[in-house]
Amino acid sequence: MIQLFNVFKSYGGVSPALDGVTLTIHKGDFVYLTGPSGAGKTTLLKILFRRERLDRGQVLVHGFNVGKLDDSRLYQLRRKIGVVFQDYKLLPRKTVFQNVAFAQEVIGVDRKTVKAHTWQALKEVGLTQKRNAYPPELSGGEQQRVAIARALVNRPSILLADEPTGNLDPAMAAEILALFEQANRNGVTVVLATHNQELLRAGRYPVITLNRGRVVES
Amino acid sequence: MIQLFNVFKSYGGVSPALDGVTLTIHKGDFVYLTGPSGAGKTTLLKILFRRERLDRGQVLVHGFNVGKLDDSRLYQLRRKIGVVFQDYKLLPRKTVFQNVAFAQEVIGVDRKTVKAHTWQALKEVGLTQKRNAYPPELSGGEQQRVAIARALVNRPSILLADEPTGNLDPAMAAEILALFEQANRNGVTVVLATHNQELLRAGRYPVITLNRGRVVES
Amino acid sequence: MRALFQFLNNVLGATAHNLKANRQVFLVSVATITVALSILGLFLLVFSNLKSMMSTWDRQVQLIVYLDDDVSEDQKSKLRALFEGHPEVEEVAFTSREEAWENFRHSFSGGADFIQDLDFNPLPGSFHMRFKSSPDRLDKIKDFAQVLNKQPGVESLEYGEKWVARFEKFMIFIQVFLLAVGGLLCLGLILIISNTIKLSYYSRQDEIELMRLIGATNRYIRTPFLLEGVCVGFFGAVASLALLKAMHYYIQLRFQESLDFLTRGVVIQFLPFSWSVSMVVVSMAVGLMGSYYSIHQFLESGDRQ
Amino acid sequence: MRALFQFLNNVLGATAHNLKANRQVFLVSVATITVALSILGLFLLVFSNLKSMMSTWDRQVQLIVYLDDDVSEDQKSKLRALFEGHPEVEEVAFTSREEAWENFRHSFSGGADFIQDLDFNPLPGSFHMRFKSSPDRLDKIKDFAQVLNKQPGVESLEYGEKWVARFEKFMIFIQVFLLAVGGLLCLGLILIISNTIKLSYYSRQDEIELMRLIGATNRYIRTPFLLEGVCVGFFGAVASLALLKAMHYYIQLRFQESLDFLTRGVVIQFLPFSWSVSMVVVSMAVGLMGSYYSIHQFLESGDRQ
Ligand SMILES: Nc1ncnc2c1ncn2[C@@H]1O[C@H](COP(=O)(O)OP(=O)(O)OP(=O)(O)O)[C@@H](O)[C@H]1O
Ligand SMILES: Nc1ncnc2c1ncn2[C@@H]1O[C@H](COP(=O)(O)OP(=O)(O)OP(=O)(O)O)[C@@H](O)[C@H]1O
Ligand SMILES: [Mg+2]
Ligand SMILES: [Mg+2]
Repeated sequence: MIQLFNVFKSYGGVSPALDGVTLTIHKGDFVYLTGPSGAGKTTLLKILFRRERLDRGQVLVHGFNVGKLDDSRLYQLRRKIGVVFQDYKLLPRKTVFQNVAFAQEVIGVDRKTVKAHTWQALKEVGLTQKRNAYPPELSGGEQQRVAIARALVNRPSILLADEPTGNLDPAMAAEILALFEQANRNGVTVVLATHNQELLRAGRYPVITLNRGRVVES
Repeated sequence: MIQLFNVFKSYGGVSPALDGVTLTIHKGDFVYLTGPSGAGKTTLLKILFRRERLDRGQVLVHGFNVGKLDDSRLYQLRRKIGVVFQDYKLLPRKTVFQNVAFAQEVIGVDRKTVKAHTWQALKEVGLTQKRNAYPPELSGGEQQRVAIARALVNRPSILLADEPTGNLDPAMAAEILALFEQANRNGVTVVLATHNQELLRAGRYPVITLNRGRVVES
Repeated sequence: MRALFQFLNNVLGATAHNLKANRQVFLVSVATITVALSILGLFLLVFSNLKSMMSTWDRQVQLIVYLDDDVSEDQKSKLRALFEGHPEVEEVAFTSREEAWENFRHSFSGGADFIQDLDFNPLPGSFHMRFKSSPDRLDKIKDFAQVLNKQPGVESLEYGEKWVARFEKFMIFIQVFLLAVGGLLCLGLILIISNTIKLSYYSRQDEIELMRLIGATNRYIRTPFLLEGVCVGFFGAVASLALLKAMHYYIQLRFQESLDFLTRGVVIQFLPFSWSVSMVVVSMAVGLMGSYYSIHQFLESGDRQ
Repeated sequence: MRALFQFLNNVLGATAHNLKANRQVFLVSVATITVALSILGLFLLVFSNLKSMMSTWDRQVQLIVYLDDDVSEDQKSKLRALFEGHPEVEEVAFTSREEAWENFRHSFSGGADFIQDLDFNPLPGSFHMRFKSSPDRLDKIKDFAQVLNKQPGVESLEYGEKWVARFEKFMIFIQVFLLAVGGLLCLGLILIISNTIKLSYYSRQDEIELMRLIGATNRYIRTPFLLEGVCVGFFGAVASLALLKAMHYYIQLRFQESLDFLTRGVVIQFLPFSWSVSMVVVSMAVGLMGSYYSIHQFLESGDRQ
């Protein structure tokens, strides 16, 4: 369960990036997060895995009190969360396979399991053919799919995806959405920030709309 | 005028990224480039400003024979072309203003002109307020707009934009499109690669569709 | 237990990978360390050899008691008893007038034949005493000289006061110098290694940021860098010892003879084994410090991410 | 002309900006260079002083002609004419029997009173000749000695053959040593500086890639890095000279006296001005080479972009 209560976050600019956000996302939910550019979507996601600290308010993520979480235990929170970053954050000097495997190695998964899981994840996003390519050798959409595979490979209980279809054509976007739905059926809580009107219009999942840091009733 | 004749480019994978592309874009044209992920859109743009070398074929860009262009004269071609990169390529340790100004400094524009032009470009994309922010402090859409400002600031005669609205909400995307149209009215040749169905559907401009490295008749 | 093993396995793998990925930077760093340590080692080599030479020269610090020409056997044996009874005297040697004359003539054999023609012996007999090594040896010699001066049969006394004082000042000089150079070099090495690690860090900055974001522990991130610093220190030290050994061999081969007038016959030795080991250990410690210093900085500053 | 000015302005601005942005790395590099150059400078200091001492010792290489006690004035002046006519002889000094005796007694004044008691003079008169400095001086002295040996009035000859040979071997040793150390250090410095520039490059890799993509010339990209290397070299050299000067002052103040027995009264000098300037120039050149080396690599490898 993800709970935010009156969360306030300012980067020191004229207006705060998050301005009293209160919302609840239940375990196993699938929700969209949308809103115009600069509304605070990325900021909200960043606060969930404590990439940014909040200024005021309460954030509970799967039992972790994120605001009060000690630095030395931060990694425990982060291991529960898979993130598809808006800018992917792939390592250019590792192959696709190594990029996905890396996510498991750093949390101490043993070698055999790493191999099996990585293969499985690449298969899901349709990139087994490109497993030995390096990210700069991939198209924008392929990179995005690697990022998704990496976020899913550790079987997180929460998946945060920031504009995961921004560089994908409609057909591919639908496929990727299917992947997220598959994960969601397996019990993963999914929060998907997007501008993609087609995804939103499909309208099967609740939409949280942000505007200037506030949740807009919809 | 941009002319490609039978252009072939392979990265050594199973199938070539560009496979006999022939097309002409006239001076002052505005064209869309679309196609599924991995179709070769980015590759095509890269070849135009010789970020990648072509394997076979002829590419003429505003009088430059790109395939035969000497390394030492490459910068002359690149100064004629403004590029909005798919991954922005903003410098994280320069402010928004410095990022845009930088593009002019490196080609030897004098200080006063730099200031005036930069201010003007930021105004056009609506980011004067954020001029002292650093890119990591911007939302995805804001970063995209900085990248657009930087591509426009040198008054290039060709503008290549790779998925320039991927992170923008529909309203913002429309605004940015208006910017490109404005530039186009001033005589700039615009090539815009995108998946954005709304932009494409508007249908006001010719669309070049790529698939598996080949131009698809539409 | 299995987790620890897995951790070690991954960390060692990461270190090896880093070294390979930045092979050139790594080699450059090792080379730099090698050069720096070779210079330090050269100083240590000179110093350790000076020390052993000095203990030779040290043996030459002595009190010479010249005897009256008409000293009696009785006086002589009384004096000898006095010397040998003194707790600080290590060794006493007697030179008779005849021996002194022999030595004198011998030392003038060069080109001054005229000395040989002297038909009487102008030289006195003498006792030469060596004292045990101790910091206030000179004072003890002076005190003893006071006593001896009043003894019957003693003509005059001579001791290397001036020379010893200079010698001791020179020792201080050498040590100050070595400390200064050694200190500077260690500082330099820490800087160099921390630069190396920084370089290694920069080339993997994105990787580290990502690791933190996907839940790696700080220790997991830090350890490969620390190990890398230690490796740089280790290989640098070993390479410099090899280089020094080669230099030492060369010097012995080509110049031992021509340096005799400085070394006075003492064979130039390599660094004592314990010093060599210390060099390696210190270098590894310096490597650890250098990498800790730079990595600490980075992990501190990026803590919010 | 205006374009050039604009270029210089931008490039200098970029360099200054780089230095500021990487201040810490820059300072570390300068410090490293300073340490390394200080060590090299120390060797040079020792070497330059040895050289001037050696020219003092050099003057002591001489041919001594001992005369028969019954040499006639006529023979003496013939000999003198012979010496002074020899093209290689620089200076001739005559020591009479009486002077020799005076000197001898004086040098024994230490503690051997017995010498004073001698009531006749056993020493011969002598001529001392110094020869002009030249590589085959020793051979010339030998040849001349052959001739002199047969002259009437000459009792015997003496010249410092053995000593000179050793001395010359020692000179070779010092020079080989200095060359080795200097060479190693220069290599080390190039590596250090190229590492520094690499560091500076890594921290601006994206910037450089972007510059190439938006149409900066290679020269525009390269120049700030080259200047940065030159700056590191320059500041490092100047700082090390300052450090050396301080050391020199300290040594003079505290140890000049105690080193007398080595220097034989020659005052320890600082590096000659021309050497200091050369150090700065060489260091700047080394900085240029180091940065050129690393930047060349990068620009080559990224040429396709
Ligand atoms: N540098 C490279 N090295 C090797 N292969 C590459 C490289 N760049 C692109 N490719 C491959 O070439 C093909 C075309 O890539 P390109 O980036 O041109 O696609 P795209 O049309 O831009 O796709 P997207 O819409 O996902 O950005 C892809 O299969 C990609 O993997
Ligand atoms: N690190 C930061 N420092 C300062 N300001 C920041 C930082 N990150 C974001 N901001 C500002 O906070 C606001 C919200 O940013 P955020 O990235 O959350 O928007 P977003 O909803 O993700 O937008 P987009 O759809 O364009 O990605 C923006 O105005 C942005 O400029
Ligand atoms: Mg965002
Ligand atoms: Mg693309």
